[in-house]
Amino acid sequence: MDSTLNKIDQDFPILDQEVNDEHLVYLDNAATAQRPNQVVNALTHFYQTDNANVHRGVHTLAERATADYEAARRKVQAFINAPEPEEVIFTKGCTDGLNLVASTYGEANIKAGDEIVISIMEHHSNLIPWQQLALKKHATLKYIHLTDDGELDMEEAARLITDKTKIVAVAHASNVMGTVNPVKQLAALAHQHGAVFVGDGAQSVPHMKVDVQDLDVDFYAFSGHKMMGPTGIGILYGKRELLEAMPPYQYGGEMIGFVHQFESTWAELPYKFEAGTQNIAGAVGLGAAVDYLNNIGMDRVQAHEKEIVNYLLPKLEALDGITVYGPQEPAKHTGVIAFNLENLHPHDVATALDMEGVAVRAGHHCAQPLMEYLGLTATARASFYLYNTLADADRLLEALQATKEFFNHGSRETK
Amino acid sequence: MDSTLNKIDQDFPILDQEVNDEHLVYLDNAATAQRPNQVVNALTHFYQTDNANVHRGVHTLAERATADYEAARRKVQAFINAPEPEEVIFTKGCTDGLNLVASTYGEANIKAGDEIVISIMEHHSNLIPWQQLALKKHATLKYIHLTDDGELDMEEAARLITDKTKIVAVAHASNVMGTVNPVKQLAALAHQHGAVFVGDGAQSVPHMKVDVQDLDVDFYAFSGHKMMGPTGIGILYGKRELLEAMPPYQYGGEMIGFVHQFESTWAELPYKFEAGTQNIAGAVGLGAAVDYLNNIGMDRVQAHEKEIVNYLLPKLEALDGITVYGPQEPAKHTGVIAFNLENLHPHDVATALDMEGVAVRAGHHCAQPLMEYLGLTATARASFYLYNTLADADRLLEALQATKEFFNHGSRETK
Amino acid sequence: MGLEKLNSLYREVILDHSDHPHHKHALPDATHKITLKNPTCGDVINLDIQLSDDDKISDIGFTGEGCTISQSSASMMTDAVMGKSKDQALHMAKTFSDMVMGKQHPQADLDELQDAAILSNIMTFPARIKCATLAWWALQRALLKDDSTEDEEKGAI
Amino acid sequence: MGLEKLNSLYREVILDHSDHPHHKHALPDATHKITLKNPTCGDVINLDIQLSDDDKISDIGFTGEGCTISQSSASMMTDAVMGKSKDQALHMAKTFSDMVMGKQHPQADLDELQDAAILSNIMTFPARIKCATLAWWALQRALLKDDSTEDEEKGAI
Ligand SMILES: Cc1ncc(COP(=O)(O)O)c(C=O)c1O
Ligand SMILES: Cc1ncc(COP(=O)(O)O)c(C=O)c1O
Repeated sequence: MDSTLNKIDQDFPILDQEVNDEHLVYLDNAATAQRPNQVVNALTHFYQTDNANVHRGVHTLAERATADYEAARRKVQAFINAPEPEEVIFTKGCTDGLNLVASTYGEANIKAGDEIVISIMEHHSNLIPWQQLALKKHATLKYIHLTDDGELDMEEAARLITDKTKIVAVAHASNVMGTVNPVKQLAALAHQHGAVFVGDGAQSVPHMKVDVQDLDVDFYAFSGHKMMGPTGIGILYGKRELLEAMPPYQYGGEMIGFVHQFESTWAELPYKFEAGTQNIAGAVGLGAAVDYLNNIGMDRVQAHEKEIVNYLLPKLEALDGITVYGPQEPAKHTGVIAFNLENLHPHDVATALDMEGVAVRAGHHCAQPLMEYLGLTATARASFYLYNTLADADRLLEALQATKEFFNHGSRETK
Repeated sequence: MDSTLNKIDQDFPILDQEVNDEHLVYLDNAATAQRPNQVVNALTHFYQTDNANVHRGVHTLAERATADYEAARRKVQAFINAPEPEEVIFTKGCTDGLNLVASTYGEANIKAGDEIVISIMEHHSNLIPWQQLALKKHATLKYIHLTDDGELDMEEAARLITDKTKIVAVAHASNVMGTVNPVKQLAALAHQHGAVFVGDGAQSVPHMKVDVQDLDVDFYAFSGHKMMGPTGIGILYGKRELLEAMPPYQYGGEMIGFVHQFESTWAELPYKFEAGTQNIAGAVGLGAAVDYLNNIGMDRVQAHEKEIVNYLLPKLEALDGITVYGPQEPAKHTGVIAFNLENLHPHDVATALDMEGVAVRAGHHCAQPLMEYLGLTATARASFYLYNTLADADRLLEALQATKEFFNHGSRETK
Repeated sequence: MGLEKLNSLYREVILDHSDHPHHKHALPDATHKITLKNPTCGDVINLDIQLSDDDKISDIGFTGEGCTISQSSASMMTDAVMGKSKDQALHMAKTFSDMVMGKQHPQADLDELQDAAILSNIMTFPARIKCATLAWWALQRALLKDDSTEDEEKGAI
Repeated sequence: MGLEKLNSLYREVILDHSDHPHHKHALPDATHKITLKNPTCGDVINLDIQLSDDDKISDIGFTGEGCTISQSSASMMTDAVMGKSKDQALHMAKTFSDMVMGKQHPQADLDELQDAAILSNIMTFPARIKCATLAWWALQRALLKDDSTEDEEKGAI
């Protein structure tokens, strides 16, 4: 185990607490990550020294706040290797970014009869915007399904993506099955047919090195809170020529050129898409999260999670009466693992694990069409991040064992 | 002067700093307020003890985070006296809330030939959404203008608002002139003609007691950051029957009932309008800001600002070569004061004041149509809040005097 | 494991009800039928009620899927309301939903709920309150709605 | 007042230029005309350039409104480029915008800017950089654009 990574939990005081008289093991990172002191301190520092509204301001605090805000943008730009800072737009989160693309690019470019291709494993945030756009425009929504191993069926993808396709939108990594999708290949397929590719990076950017130029994605959205940044901040990357051709999304302060009573012109990128006062402190905090990740190195973050999965997955699959969804090979798996225990509803499992201090999620994970496709109503899900350890994996395994015993009348009879 | 209020500056460490070797006097509160320690501590506490994603989560942290988030909603509900918590929607900010109404209620209810009435003093955020909606729908946008004293011309309002009017949208308080508009009267006028009234509360909620039931507004939007809450959080209040009839604004996690491959149903209020992970910590911080304001009492906040304006405005108006815009009577004025010095561009004035440690804003204040109407390109603007003092008003007056002397070759010649 | 706390939720009687639910069968010709789903977890209940001419619940049955709490709650609910009048049943549903929100109630009201009263513990598991109330909401909606069938998607809680 | 710092921005020469701007008049028949506005503060410049057949700036004039910095910058710019070739003028515009962003330049380049070089101080006032560059951007756009007039709204910086 990477020994430096084992020491970082001192940066996360929230992890040092008892829950139901047990030491907390937080395995709900796919829902939201925890924030290191460095990020919280960046927020506090901003509010206590530089806070002001950005741009337009002539006074010193406004200059400092603007510099902080734009520095955060450039940190993110470098982090995802975007060509230019103007292509990095601050949003409220991944959902906001995907809706932005559907409502502006989609609204302007999708006509009746056009096709939009997504996958059956999409999170609702990368599914309903396209579904509703298709309904509104009388376009056709098509789904790429899965291979038996829980991977995207790329043969089907190649059949579905045709010259009728205008948009292909797929998650880089699944928030349920831990699958990593071949986004670069999908983007190339889309481009062959003149379509744009929208990547949902919510579960990838926090966990692996992402290079938007190498992937050649046209749009790419993700959230700050899943990569240890604050809530209420996210990023939409878009290629300049596409962003420039798009109408604005929201109207208000900062996104304008000239406003007359009956017409207006818009600001240059990125401000055209940043109407009103943005989450300035949130951006600064996201910049601090990027610094934190860079300090460790995304390769090490990924290797650390891989090590946990390599250790845990075989042991988990060996449990009696468990079903693990998604790829069964650790090598193909991110730190997100969905599973069910036989005859036990995942909500009961999650409650029981919580009694053991182990925080997992249970439900449809905002992926109802995937659940329906897999013939499930819900699953439990454990998801790991850089501060988790092999000991956490052991705690999960023990707690699952105890849960099974309890509900299989073991504990109940000894009561 | 209210002596308790004079002691609160210890809650605002940012105010205790030197800017250009002078002690900071922050008079840019209409752009954004400063945050007391109580708000920053609430953020830190949330991130270090309860942070998790809300709803759906079965584990203890998720339960605590959900309770924190919903408690913040109820604090805001009580603060503006909204009938029900479901009518209080968390947004990214005032701009987001106004765009939400224009894109959902407006989109669904405005037809060609309909009329939308706004005022000439609107901030771009309560102007361009209606302007663009009117352009898109071939509806007519009409402006209520001003009386000579910088107040809304209510006779014109009564003429403009007719049975053709479908939406009336006006700021409760101007962010340029310090005028308070008779929102209750405007809402009644709108209702007489079957129109809905949208209030922009960005400059009112932070500074006076607002009761949405007494005002009988249909929608009312404001921002957290102008009332000492975090950036990236705001509120849209809407009447239940209107919100229920509206389509969603954004699509994604949390705002759904059932999602099938080709159709979806929506969640109940308020979640229908809260797609994706919200600014959870931001909501908690806003709740802390509401507590802070309640502790002081909005009546005292308002009285404090009135006292400063009563003191400052006559002295300001007495300066040689100054023009103060908006109402000239202190009683009619909020703590927002726009002015210009003769023969001096407001940008030069703001830079000079900044050299004196006095932070004011200069520009069009996101109200270009108002500037055009007043025959101006820009003004300087000083805006006060509860931590400002009469001494701050004196510092502004002295700095203005010094600025005038400097540019009138006083200081230049003694150089 | 915080076994005491888990035991306090999953009492023997609850686990018995979920292992061997009572009245778990459909009543094809029932006078009142409803399907309710909890979108959060996918739990679904189909509730069939036979109301006699004098507005008494002469038979009741449920089918569907869900967690231990929702299944046992449905089983306990059917036990409790069997033979009761429509108004009594509605009163019990109100008592139940008040109880799980932590509101005080006369002991007589709680006694009437029979085994179901044991779910008052659910208060301390806020995320599970919906699981416990699903069956009672279905009862309420089935008895109050005008038409005898309801679109399942609309019936989401 | 932090008078030294204010003096370092508003040097005597700058105030002189803004009080008595050079070439502040229109050239109705100029070969190149442009109107540029800074939407942030409403500053506006109308720039008229007379280019001779051998691409030399034989005359130049500006009108418009703005702050001390933008007015004096326009005045100093017109002084500096008068008589220069189109290419030289473009080179100077590049030098100027690099200079105010803090990039290093050979002293000869800076000397060429004449009085305008004094605006290198603007770097330390980031909010005012746009004020200083407005005139130079207008010069650049006027010389580079194809058609001789440009829609003023499009010409916003
Ligand atoms: C009157 C008014 N309306 C709307 C806004 C927009 O608020 P925000 O930028 O926080 O979205 C402002 C703030 O500048 C304002 O002063
Ligand atoms: C794959 C995926 N896409 C999109 C989202 C939406 O992110 P957010 O809720 O932060 O907007 C999530 C997070 O739940 C996700 O996992």
